[in-house]
Amino acid sequence: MDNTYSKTADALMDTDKSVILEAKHIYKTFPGTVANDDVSLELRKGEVLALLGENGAGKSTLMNVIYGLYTQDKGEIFLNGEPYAIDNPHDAINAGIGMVHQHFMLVPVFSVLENMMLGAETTKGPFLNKKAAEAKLRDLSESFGLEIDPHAIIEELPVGLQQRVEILKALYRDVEILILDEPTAVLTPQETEELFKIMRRLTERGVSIVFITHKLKEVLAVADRIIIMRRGKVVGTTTPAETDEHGLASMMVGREVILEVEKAPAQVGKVVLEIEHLNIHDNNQMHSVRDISLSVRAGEVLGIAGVQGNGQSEFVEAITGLRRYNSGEIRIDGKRMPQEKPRTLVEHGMAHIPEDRQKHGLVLQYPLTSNFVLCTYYREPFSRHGILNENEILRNAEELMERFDVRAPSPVTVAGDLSGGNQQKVIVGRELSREVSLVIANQPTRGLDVGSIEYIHKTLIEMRDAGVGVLLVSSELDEIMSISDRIAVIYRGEILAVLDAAEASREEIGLLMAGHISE
Amino acid sequence: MEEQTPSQNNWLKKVWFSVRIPFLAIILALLVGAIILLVSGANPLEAYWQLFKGAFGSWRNIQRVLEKSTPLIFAGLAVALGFKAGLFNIGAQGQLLLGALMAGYVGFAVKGLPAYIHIPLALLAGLLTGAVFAAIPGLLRAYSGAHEVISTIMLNYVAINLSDYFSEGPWKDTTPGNIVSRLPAIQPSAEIPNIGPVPVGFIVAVLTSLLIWFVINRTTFGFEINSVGLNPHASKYAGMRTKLLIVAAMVVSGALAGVGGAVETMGVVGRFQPGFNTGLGFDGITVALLARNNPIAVILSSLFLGAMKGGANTMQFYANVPNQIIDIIQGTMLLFVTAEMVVRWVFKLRKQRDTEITVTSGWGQR
Amino acid sequence: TPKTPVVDEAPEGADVDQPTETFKVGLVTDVGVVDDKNFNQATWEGVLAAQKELGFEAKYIETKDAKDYDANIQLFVDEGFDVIVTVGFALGEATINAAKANPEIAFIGVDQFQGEVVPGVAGLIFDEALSGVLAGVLAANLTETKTIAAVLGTDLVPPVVNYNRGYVGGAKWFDPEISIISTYHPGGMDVAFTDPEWGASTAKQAIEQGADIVFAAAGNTGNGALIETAQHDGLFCIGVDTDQWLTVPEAHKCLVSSATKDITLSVVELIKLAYEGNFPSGNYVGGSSLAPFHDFESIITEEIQAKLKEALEAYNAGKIELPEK
Amino acid sequence: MISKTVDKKRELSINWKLLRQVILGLVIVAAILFFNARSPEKTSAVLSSTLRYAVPLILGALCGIFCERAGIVNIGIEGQMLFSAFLSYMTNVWTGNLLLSLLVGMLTGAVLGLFLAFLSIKLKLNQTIGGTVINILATGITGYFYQTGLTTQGKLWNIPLGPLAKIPLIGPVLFNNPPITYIAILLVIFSQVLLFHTRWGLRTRAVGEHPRAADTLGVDVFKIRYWNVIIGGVMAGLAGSFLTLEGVGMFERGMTNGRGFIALAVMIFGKWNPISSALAALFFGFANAMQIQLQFMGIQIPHQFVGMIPYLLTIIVVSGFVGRSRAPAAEGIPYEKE
Ligand SMILES: Nc1ncnc2c1ncn2[C@@H]1O[C@H](COP(=O)(O)OP(=O)(O)OP(=O)(O)O)[C@@H](O)[C@H]1O
Ligand SMILES: Nc1ncnc2c1ncn2[C@@H]1O[C@H](COP(=O)(O)OP(=O)(O)OP(=O)(O)O)[C@@H](O)[C@H]1O
Ligand SMILES: [Mg+2]
Ligand SMILES: [Mg+2]
Repeated sequence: MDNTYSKTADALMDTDKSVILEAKHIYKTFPGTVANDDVSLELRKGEVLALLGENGAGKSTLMNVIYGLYTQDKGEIFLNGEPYAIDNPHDAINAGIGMVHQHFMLVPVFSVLENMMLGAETTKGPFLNKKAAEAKLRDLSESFGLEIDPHAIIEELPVGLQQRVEILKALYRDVEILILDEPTAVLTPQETEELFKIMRRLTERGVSIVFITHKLKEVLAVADRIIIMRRGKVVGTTTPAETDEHGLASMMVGREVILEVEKAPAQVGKVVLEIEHLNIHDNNQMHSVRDISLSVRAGEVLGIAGVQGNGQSEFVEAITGLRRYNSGEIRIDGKRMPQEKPRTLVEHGMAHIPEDRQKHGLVLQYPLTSNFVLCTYYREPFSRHGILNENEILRNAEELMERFDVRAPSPVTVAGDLSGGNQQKVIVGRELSREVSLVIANQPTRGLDVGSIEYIHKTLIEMRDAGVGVLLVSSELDEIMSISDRIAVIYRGEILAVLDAAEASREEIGLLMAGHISE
Repeated sequence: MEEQTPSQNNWLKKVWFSVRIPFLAIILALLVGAIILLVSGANPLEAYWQLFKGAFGSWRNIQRVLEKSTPLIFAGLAVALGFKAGLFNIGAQGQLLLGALMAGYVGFAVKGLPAYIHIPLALLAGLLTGAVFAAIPGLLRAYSGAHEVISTIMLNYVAINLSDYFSEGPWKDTTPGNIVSRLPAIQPSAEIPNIGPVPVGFIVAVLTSLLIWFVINRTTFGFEINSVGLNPHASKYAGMRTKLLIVAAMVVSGALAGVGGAVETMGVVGRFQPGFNTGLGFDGITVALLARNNPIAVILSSLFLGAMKGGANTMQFYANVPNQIIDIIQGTMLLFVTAEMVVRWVFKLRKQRDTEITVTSGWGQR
Repeated sequence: TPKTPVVDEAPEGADVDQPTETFKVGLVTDVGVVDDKNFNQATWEGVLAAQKELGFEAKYIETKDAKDYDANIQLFVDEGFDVIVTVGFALGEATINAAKANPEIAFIGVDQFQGEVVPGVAGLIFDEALSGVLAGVLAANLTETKTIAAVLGTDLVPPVVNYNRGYVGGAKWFDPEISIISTYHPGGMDVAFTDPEWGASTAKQAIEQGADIVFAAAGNTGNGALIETAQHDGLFCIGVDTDQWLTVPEAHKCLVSSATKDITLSVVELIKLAYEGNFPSGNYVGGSSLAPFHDFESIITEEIQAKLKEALEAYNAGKIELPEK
Repeated sequence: MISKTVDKKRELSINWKLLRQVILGLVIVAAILFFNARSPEKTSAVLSSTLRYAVPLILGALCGIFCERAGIVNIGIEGQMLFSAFLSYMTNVWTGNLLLSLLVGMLTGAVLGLFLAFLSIKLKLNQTIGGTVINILATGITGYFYQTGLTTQGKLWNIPLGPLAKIPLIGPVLFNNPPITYIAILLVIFSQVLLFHTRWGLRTRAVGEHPRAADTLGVDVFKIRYWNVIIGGVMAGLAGSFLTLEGVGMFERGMTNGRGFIALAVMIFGKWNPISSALAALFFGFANAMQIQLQFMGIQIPHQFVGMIPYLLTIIVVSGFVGRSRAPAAEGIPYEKE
């Protein structure tokens, strides 16, 4: 192993902290994938262990094995030095392991309290004792400063609060080991800070934490030790003191990664997208977008920064024709657009990289050939008089796979068999290969690893340089900062400010994202 | 066999891969049927032999099998097309029934037309009726979120009541001496003829299957239907008018079922009479699943089911076996076809990716 | 153990090994089963009764799909049967077609009215209104509450309607003040006769509002009504088509009689005629009457007997007014 | 802030709903009293007929609720009812022991529930098709093995509940019934409490809404699903036994006549809630009783149109014209652990 990353004296010193959990030689395969390949890891009492790795490296899988959701093919787990069989989450909970999952594990129609109680019910006779549970929850909320209405229905809560419920849920079960799988993906920088404080409070009480994230800064800020995984293997262990962001990035990907995108100043042209006084109600008839007016010009990237759940999804859906809006006007190239007509928008040169690639972007059971013509199948040369031209469709797929470096066995492989990064490339390839004047990219790199992110950022900048207007919506501050020319901050459905990217600071935008308007 | 080129071999392999599950399911179902026959003291070999003879023992029997297969093909296509669009059209039964009723009405009430006009006209009447009746659950599904499984089950009962009403009331056969509620016999000009032992309706059904295959696999409409069935969200994103497509798929499905009913009235029964079409729409489900929604395979699975139905009475007559055994075999077959894991487990087959069938899941979701 | 579907019991001594010499009688049911406690069964019993007397080969086939009428008849034709009995009006056309093609075979069409005489076909028909009248008169005689009920199959089937017309007409003839509450099943052909729970709960609804006699003319639906009535002390019920004392033992407590058509007897007669070579063509009207009173013989007074006789005469003289439905 | 306004909204809407329900209830009670004053026998006859028609629907709907609340779609209720009706009838014929027959009926339902659960949980068979298979097999097998000429040995009788049964109107309708009717009424209350006030219910609903979330909290999704489908099967079994042991006292091929499907409609009508579903079943029962009563009164409407009413109503309800009902979110989707 590369000795740069081998244990240092510092790390060795830590060994006097007792090892509370140890996973040894874990193997876990899925059909066609080796997700964990001889992974070993140890967690010590009261430490924050960061687990870092590109997409699909096997981090979540390993944690799911430890939590009992998955059963390993080979390998053993030791708790306090004793072998401990964890066959299901029940065993894990009994062993004092709690986990906040990468995807929310909350029952949307239940109240906060019901979600707390589920699996750890307090009962009086045969009946649920909601009073006792509520009292316990209130105590917990107070002692950690995590305020929450026990009777609120989860689906009506903003994601930030849902994340809070998730953490409370783990604490409600008196954990000794807490696994946090990408908990900060949906938090503002300030909320992230809050979370770090809670983590520190927990470690002081002797709780051990496994912390998974893709954000290198966070790792450096909060971790005691860092373990890096790649392609199912542990490729190194280090500490924040020994490394920096570049070191971590190249360790993850196995090569040098350019974290900053290089770009020339924008050559701005005419306005391509104009939005005036847009108001949108969401599914529950709540106001989710209030009176937004914005414009995007040819040759620039307008970034919309904001914490997830502040109306971005509704906003993008409205401009891309997927959702009705209540009032306002949308114009492309000066022409007024009708409501709810994605096809008309496509015809007017709009490309849309949707937020949820599997829900909106692809028909997973379709081969790549069909996915590449998903928006243009009805046009020549792909069809004539309603009859498809298979040869053209195949030729198109071969060409785009080549051009956008889509790695798949063949053009007729079904999209569902591709990895997330490659799926995203199919969408990007499809959307950016036709004549477009406007690109709407919503969270285009969500959940992708640094290698894929690099590629997509480069492509977006190329489009901008070719005179296309780009609207980038992202909750990743770094992404917004690095490729936008102007930045609009959205909070609770309103645009709080539009700033020039060159002059804006991280802190300023972070505060705006949390709803603090500076003078 | 030995001099086959590798490509031929591959082709054969492919065919085998796509038919092996239904094929083995049929074998298993026949085995289960045999066990029940044995338990109840009958000789399964004799029973199946008589079943076979009853289906194919003479030209007349073959003709009957073809006649029975014809509406099954249409019903099967109707259900299969629905599945393609992500819709479970349990209502094929009701659409077929009303299609049969309307064709029966046009068949007797319109007089003095030459056959080459009257036949298409009556078929069209069945087609339109089925289409309109299927449009209701389609519209409800698209615009109000009512799940088609529940609304079509309910509409089936409505269809029965409607057809009873017309057969007893306004359109009742008033031929002197008739006491049964039914429509008058259709005009000779509306009767679909046979060519030798082959009913013309069967030929139309086969051609329709080919057409549907082409539409599903080679046209933009088929592309859209498939997309909506597989991922309605992505289809909307891609600019397809998903709600309209759901209605359209339902309408085409209903039209097919309606034609099935019309062909039944005009080619087999000769009039509309309540009780003559019982279960055809439900058999369409079995046909579609057995054919894994492939329109060409629908022809084969209809022939198979038609043969079972056609041979049942001979089996009963000569082998002394109650014909409810056919229901049991059919249910078991459906079970094995859809529960692939059982078949795989029994025959130790490996899983293949493309064999999954899509059908809708729960209701109430939008 | 399941039933043996095809009974093939030539009586002892009959030589089944020489089919050419044997007289053979076949029966094709309407859609449904031969043991339906109803006309399929009654007809089959007729065939068996004739078999017992004459000694011949008998066989039936149950129709599962209404389109198979022709095919099922053809199976018997192919096997050289001498008499083919087809049950139900729905088989009328198929029967006539087969008769025209096979003049040497005798066809008995139960419930098949013959508009014109086809050689070789005897349409066995009944006057249901007559036995309905008798049932109505009997009910009107027995009721104490002056309320009598009828639970009926569907009005899509004329014999059912005729039973009810007779029932209402007969009761009113005896006592114009009497109140008759009758109900048809709201479902179609496919459920109207196979919904015993509906029959039972409908009977109960009638009983609870004072009806003390229930006439059930609805196949198995009606059987439910009979059994329900038997649960209530001191009430009477009247069955239909055959002597239901024999088919619904659960109703013995209340079953005073049944409005019957003598399918069994008439079938025996017709088969005998065919056996003797005197087979009639055209309509053959079978008897309609009341079934024996069995355990209730004692309560049927002379007076009631006389009234029934009087009603019969009045009916034959056309003096009993029947309602439309 | 946001959650507070939501709270307020919800409270307000509940009040409106409650008010509507109270008014509707008062109107119904007033109407019953009015008719009772005019003709007590007819009123109580119609009401008991309503209840009787509703009982198998209530039990069938409870079956649906237990299955679907746990995420398993069950359109095989019809087949479960038919099968149970058949076997409890056969047991009655053979043994004459009504209690045993009832148990056999319940057990049959449970076994078919287990079968459906196995198909949909273990084999991950499409649940709608699993139910269809049960329906086809039930028709085929009961039809094949049924033989006539068998006589049952008695049926379940009314048990008047002492002085309660003497209360005018209510007494004869509610407190003088055979056992399965009482059981059905108790089961409605039991199910309501079980689903919304016990650990089992909380877990069941969680499994039907978001099985993975429940799994991560140590809830055994498969176990909960198996047991609920089996319990549901017992209810369907009771519904079937009701037909042969308590309702008619005999068996007939296909005698369920679509009651299992109407039970599904009732369940949706009642928004997957036991008490509401029971009310919906009573409503269907009332429609049926009135249809009979109208004919008794000599009022003739083409019965085909009357026959359509429950089905049309169901369509109207599922179309959301009378308040939308929302199915459990995970319904119909097989749960994959990995
Ligand atoms: N349930 C599953 N079935 C099949 N393959 C799976 C499953 N879960 C994970 N995998 C595969 O296992 C590998 C590891 O996945 P895992 O979720 O552990 O990655 P990760 O490191 O958490 O990635 P990310 O950063 O995207 O969360 C991936 O290739 C993934 O596609
Ligand atoms: N849920 C799943 N079910 C089945 N197979 C899966 C699943 N998720 C991923 N896979 C398979 O796992 C394989 C590896 O996926 P993974 O996400 O690890 O790719 P990757 O190497 O990380 O690529 P990329 O960097 O482009 O995301 C893919 O080929 C895919 O077929
Ligand atoms: Mg990946
Ligand atoms: Mg992960």
